[in-house]
Amino acid sequence: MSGPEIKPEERLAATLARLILDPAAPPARHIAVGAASPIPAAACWLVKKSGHPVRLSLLHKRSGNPFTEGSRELFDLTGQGRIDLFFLGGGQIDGQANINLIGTGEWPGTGARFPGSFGSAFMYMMTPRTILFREEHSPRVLVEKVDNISAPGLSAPGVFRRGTAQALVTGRAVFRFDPARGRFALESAHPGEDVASIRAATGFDYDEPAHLPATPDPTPEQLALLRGPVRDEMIETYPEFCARVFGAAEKKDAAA
Amino acid sequence: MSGPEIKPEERLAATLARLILDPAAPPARHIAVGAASPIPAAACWLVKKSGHPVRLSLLHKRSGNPFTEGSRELFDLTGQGRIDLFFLGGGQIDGQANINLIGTGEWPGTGARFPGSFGSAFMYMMTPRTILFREEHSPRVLVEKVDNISAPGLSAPGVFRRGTAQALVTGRAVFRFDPARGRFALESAHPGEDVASIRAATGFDYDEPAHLPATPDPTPEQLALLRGPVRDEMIETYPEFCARVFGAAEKKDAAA
Amino acid sequence: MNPETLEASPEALAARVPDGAMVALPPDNSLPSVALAKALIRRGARGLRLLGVPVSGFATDILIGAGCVAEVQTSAVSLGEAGFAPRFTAALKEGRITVRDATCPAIHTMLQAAEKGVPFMPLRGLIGSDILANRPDWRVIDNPFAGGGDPVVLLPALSPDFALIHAAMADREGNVWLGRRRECATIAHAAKATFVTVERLHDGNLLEDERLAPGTISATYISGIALAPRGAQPVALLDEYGVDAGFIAEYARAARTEEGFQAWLARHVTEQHEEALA
Amino acid sequence: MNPETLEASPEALAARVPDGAMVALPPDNSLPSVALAKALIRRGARGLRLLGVPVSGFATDILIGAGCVAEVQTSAVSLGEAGFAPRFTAALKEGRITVRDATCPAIHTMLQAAEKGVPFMPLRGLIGSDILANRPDWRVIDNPFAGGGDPVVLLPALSPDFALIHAAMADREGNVWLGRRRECATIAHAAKATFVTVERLHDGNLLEDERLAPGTISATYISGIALAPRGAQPVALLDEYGVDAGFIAEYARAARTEEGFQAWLARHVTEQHEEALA
Repeated sequence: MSGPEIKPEERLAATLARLILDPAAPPARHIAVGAASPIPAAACWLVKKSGHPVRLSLLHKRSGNPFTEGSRELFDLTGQGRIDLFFLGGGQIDGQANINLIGTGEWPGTGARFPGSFGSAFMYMMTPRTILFREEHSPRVLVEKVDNISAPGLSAPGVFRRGTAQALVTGRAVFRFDPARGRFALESAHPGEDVASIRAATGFDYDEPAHLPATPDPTPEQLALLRGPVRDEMIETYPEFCARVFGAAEKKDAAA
Repeated sequence: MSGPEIKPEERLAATLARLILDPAAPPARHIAVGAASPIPAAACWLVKKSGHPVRLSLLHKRSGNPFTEGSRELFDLTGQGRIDLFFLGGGQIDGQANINLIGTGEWPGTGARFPGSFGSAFMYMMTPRTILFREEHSPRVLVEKVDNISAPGLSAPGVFRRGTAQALVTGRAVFRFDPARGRFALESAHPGEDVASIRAATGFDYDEPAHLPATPDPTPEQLALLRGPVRDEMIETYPEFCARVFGAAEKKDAAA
Repeated sequence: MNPETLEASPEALAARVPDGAMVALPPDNSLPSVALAKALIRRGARGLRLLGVPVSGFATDILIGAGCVAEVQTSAVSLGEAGFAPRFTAALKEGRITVRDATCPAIHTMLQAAEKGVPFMPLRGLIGSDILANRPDWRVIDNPFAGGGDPVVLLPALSPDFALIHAAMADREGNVWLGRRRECATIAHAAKATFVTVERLHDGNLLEDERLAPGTISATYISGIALAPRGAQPVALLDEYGVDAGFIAEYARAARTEEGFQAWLARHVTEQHEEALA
Repeated sequence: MNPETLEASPEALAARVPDGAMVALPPDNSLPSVALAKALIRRGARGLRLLGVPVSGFATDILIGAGCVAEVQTSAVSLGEAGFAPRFTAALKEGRITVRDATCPAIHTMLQAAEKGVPFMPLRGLIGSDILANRPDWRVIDNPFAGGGDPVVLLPALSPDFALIHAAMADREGNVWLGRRRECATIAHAAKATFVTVERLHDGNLLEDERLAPGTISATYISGIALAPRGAQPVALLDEYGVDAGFIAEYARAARTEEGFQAWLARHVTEQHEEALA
């Protein structure tokens, strides 16, 4: 173990785990996690190692990759309705939960170009629940209106869609999304943040509770799981992340 | 070798091989052969063992089955335009080269029920060349109009279609098909048959040459290939056929 | 493995297939579970709607003969070298089953549409066939990518209630290995539930082995597994055993008559099982 | 093997890819042939239209940097943990390449349509995305199987001129084994020609081995093969070698500038090869 101090990544993983297990949301029996998402992956492992019977499909996990039809299988699985929850980020995310992975300025990103939309234009609409996750929380990322829509947060009536954003988790706060109103509501702020600091860092308008709770710390049990069994599962795929967040790796990176 | 007498199956295989190699037809670089077709399979092996660089995909060949996507791959291959030639039969075949694998009487075969259409409704239209093959040559099989169309010999203008019947080979004769006229022409009769016997055995009208040639015998080289290397390739898939036509099997049936 | 995935026997899986279910079966020598078909007969299943992917064989004929079947959707029913399927033919003649004729790639296509989660998929060919004329559930549209005048068939997605497969092996995670018969993977992806009988259990995780993973269906798609050695017989299982052509020919002869079929059934399905249990 | 299938080197295969060709590449760690990308750079290929299946990585970035590329159709270009793809980003900014953005399942779907020989295939999602708004070649129709008011996207079939893949092994029949990365099979089925570099030749026929056949692409689809040991490096090849993250991070740093990239290119692609030939 790397010591008693709670790392921001550990708090975020525990926060995501709580959202995954939200009893008010549809059940998360099968969760898929994209390649560059160590914190969501840690959250999923935390749920699983806490004893909840969830199936995890971790993309680009080199050993134990669950897919035998190549990457197409994730999208087919999701099309079949077998993926209950997915995580998405965005170079920009706006107040209607639209995400932009294309770039700023004119199409296709004449300002800052982002990598591209990946499967978001499909996954966001075909998954019953999406948790939006982006560590950077700034007016640059959380904008009133995205410059380009990779995947829309809301769809016109009649357009087939299984779900949308459940929540948005950043390095500063947790927002819930209400699709009926097309609007976020601030749910909690991480340590060091308050109503004013969140408002200043957020480019879109949102609802705010009368009293803003602090995002809870991970429990000692969660910390023990994260720093032990969760780290062990993640070290092959995310060696740098594990070394930085959970302390010295005991296993060697298979790719080294 | 089983002796000097030419078996009818050997003549049919050599006849089909000649049609496969017809220089006037589009090239047959890749031929697929259905499961219950030992004579077409023998013809294809005869072409290949004669030194022509043809690729054979033999369905239901247990060893060396060429497909790794299951039986779907044959149809995908054909859809891609990679299969040049296929063989089809029919419980009924009519003068417009329609085939009926469903049954006689009302749909779905209230008279005599045949097994069903297999892939014919697709293969016949998506393959540049089809050779129709049916050993039984009788007014019961070769009818004026099929009771039910599994796959049409001709299509309306505008309907996507790569080809149709090149020829019809039976136990008595060889017919060529002219899609422009929608009509068969008798090309040759096997030994023992003549103009009158073919006419009497055929339920549809067709053109007839002034002088009717006899279907040629296989050459000694062809017979040697059929009874040697062709039999060796076929014995695993068609043990009974090989024993009956080519004489005693030297290899054991793997399934026995 | 999920504790409810591994069942004690094919009978336990058959008990989970309700009357009236749509049941997909691969053809002979492409990994149908004959063991599960026999277990369905023994449990007295009724009203099953069978789907041949893409054609039907021995397992379908014995299920029809035993009165388990209300409908067959398939591209052909045949016993291969042993000829026509006698109980299928008799039941069709007597009006005891509904037959929905298709053509092989259409069945694959309808399952692929379900696999992909799309409402339909197009297929070339078919136009001018009476199969299309007798399928009011299939549609012809004008290809929107052509300039007009290019009719193309659209087939609806088809999601069977159950796929019944016999595979070489399963691991303790519930993954199943069936090698190159990958149409079975598409059936499993499209089906609401997949039950698999296997020759044996495999030590280790099939998905962790780069040599075995390509022929594996992930446990995600598998709802139940039971051991059933020789569970494809009399049809073949990959390179593990061949088709028993003599047995099928004997069946074809016996099943020409209702009486002959019932005697065959008693001897090879009902009584044999009672002896094994005794 | 067809005598023209086995070529002496990746250079010989690269010589058969004409300027302007549409070239499909799998993403990093999913068997792109980096060896062939380097050979295309050495031959001075121009005007290539790259297709990322479904995303693009290291090989795409070096081809763009070397001036070989006119257009990229992809769902994302990224160096993974090493961040954005610097030469892609620079070329897009400077207007030297056309970028046609897609989304992963749309690329798979367009290839599956070509694999199946149909003019289009539908896909759910996409409606409301600016990707769709910027793809005049994609269409929305009203689902003919619903009662009306169910818009669904149709994507046209896409058949690349070449697929460039690095596989573990090939046999002397021209069959290629690439294990569970079966999207490569779909690319090969859809492409007009597929060139494969391999680590080694395999004795015996891959399709005759029930354990290897499920991960094999049949020679039917393969137009050229060349030996290129470590030909996927710096990205991973199944369980044979892992990604060289340090190498890619060093590349990402060097390629931030045109000068840095040119120096990297000389050292790792051009000169290294000249030394090897010397």
